[in-house]
Amino acid sequence: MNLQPSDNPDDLKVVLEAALLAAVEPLTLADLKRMFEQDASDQSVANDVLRSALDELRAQWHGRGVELMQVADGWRFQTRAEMQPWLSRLKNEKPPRYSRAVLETLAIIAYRQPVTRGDIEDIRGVSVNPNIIKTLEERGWIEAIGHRDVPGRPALFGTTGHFLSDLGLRTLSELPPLEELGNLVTPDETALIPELREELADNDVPQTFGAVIETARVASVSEIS
Amino acid sequence: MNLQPSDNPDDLKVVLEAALLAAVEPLTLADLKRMFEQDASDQSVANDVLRSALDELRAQWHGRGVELMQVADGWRFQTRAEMQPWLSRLKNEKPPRYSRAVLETLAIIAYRQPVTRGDIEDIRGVSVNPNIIKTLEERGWIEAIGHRDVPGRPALFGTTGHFLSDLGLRTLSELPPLEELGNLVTPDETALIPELREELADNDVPQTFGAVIETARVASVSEIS
Amino acid sequence: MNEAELLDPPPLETPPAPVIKVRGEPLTELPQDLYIPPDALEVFLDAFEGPLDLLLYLIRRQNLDVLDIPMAALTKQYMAYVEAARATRLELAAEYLLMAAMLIDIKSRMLLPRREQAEEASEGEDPRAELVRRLLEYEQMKLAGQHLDALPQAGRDFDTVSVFLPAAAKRLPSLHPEELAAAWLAILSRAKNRTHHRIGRQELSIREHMSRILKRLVPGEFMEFKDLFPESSTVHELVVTFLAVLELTKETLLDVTQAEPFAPIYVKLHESATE
Repeated sequence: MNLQPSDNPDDLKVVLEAALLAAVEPLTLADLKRMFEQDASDQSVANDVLRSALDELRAQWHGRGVELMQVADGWRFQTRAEMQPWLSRLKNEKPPRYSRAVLETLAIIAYRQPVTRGDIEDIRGVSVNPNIIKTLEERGWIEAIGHRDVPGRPALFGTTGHFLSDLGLRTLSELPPLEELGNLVTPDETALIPELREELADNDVPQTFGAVIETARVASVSEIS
Repeated sequence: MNLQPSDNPDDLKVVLEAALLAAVEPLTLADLKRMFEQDASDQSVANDVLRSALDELRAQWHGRGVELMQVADGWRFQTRAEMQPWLSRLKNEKPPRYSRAVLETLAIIAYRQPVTRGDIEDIRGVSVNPNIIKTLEERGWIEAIGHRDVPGRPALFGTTGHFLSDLGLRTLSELPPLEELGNLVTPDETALIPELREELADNDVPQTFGAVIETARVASVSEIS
Repeated sequence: MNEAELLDPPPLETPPAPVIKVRGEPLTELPQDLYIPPDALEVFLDAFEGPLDLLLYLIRRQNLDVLDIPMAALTKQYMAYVEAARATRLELAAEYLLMAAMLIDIKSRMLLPRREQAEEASEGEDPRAELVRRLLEYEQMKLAGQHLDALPQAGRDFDTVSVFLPAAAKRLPSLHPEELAAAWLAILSRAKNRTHHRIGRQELSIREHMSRILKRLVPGEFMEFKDLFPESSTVHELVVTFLAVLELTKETLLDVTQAEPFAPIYVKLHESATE
């Protein structure tokens, strides 16, 4: 094999495929580009050449048990969900299923980030077991991204690129949209998620929060009386 | 995807390929067989069917950057050695460097070829570790191209075409010219013959007669004393 | 932590309910009324992620509009749970008690007569507004958690591919042509530096080369100076050959001539040497 990936698109794909198959973590375009920067020809590979090679590779793998995916952290090969019945029989231990407490905490961090542990407790109405935070940190899904400037300087948590990649997502905006619960969520409450706020702003919300409360108030009078 | 790997050889290969690509450790025939034992058809896959599927897979992967290998522990996909130059650049390690001894030996062979090991020792003033020659031979950069007709018939070494292409050169004449040779002569000596110095500086060919004499002169100082 | 999701509100698909055993008999449905068998209480409370979750359940169970919370009945039911929780799980009861206090607070404030003029201005200050907001926000996050769980997850629903990278194939050093030139020049400069501390050990060799040169020259014929230096010569040989020429000249065994500067140099055996 005498390869000239800088010049030959087929050779480029051979090298890209090998690199992506061997990589432990997703590879970014910059990672992939760096592979070719020191070639004897001293030519780099242009971004669009790389991109189209990746697109062709993805197309070539279509219909097989493994697919080339673009996720938050870059490009990677992963098995298709259809393979799981067979692949899971090779595994000795069952993958973890997260408890509701973990999932709710994760959701709050994902949709409301950055949040402190106190914010999470306010929303969930219960204290947050430190093991929950630890579980999510150890999985590499959340991380402390700063501190809120209040007494105690509590850590602010946010989700990582690894979290998105593990769920096969590229950006936070690809998270499942929040349920609107009768359009009760007012824009100011979602201030931390700009995408969502925009979506809500576009939405034709007939019932304002004030109107809702008024309804509740009127109803309560009858209840009490 | 509605797969029937127990019945359909193509489906079998799809699942085998995905399992082998995703596996962390080599998979034995028994491992692979276990994947299909609980299939709805309640049929297992015979060993010879598995084997021929694996052989076909191996053939399909021929010529790519990753190959299917049967190793002591079972079957696994692994990258081909030819991919290494590119894959190694993915890791952010500093590239290894050759020692000064290796570089100087290579320089002597490149600029003075053909030379014997004795020649190299004479020029460097120290004995040449056989490992240095071996390293360069294994890299495919030098080779014995004949023997000098003197007692012991020592091998004459020269550089290979592989050496040139690895350095991005087409011919030996593209090696960096040794024009700086003139600068090695102490200023007061060259002041006497400015024409010669100019000639040396302009010259692209490393081994002109003038350069040879100059080299000899510089080196001779040490010999005479 | 408990994975029970049997208390999810109707719009979502309910996963298989965990088995709650009461006196050995599985309890597949939650009681329709407020009575909970004492043995099941702990499991039951574990099924909720907290007071908000319980409150949400109570509201959803009774098909009540979240916005139309019947405070009196709800608070009564809630207190029953709290009493039960206190009996077995005191540490768990704290959060439920806090919620109960909040419900009672809301209820008592609503019972107080409101002044007409203040009512319009403080429309948004309905005592239940805060509770409603919290309930809805919690429910939203609870559902979001379920949606996240439904996404394909690495390691659970798919595996990432990372084929074996043979360690034997080590990274080879790269080399730039200029490094070779630098190495060569380093040899030369070192040779220069060795000037003062190297022992000359090639005298015999110079003698040998002197005789070799003499043998090559045909008496009476000129030979071009550069032809004395074989192309394959090493520096060492060049040096010795050159020194041999100088020595021969000094001993007047050799004549060296040049017609003009930079013209070819010729060597010839000295007349006397041929005699």
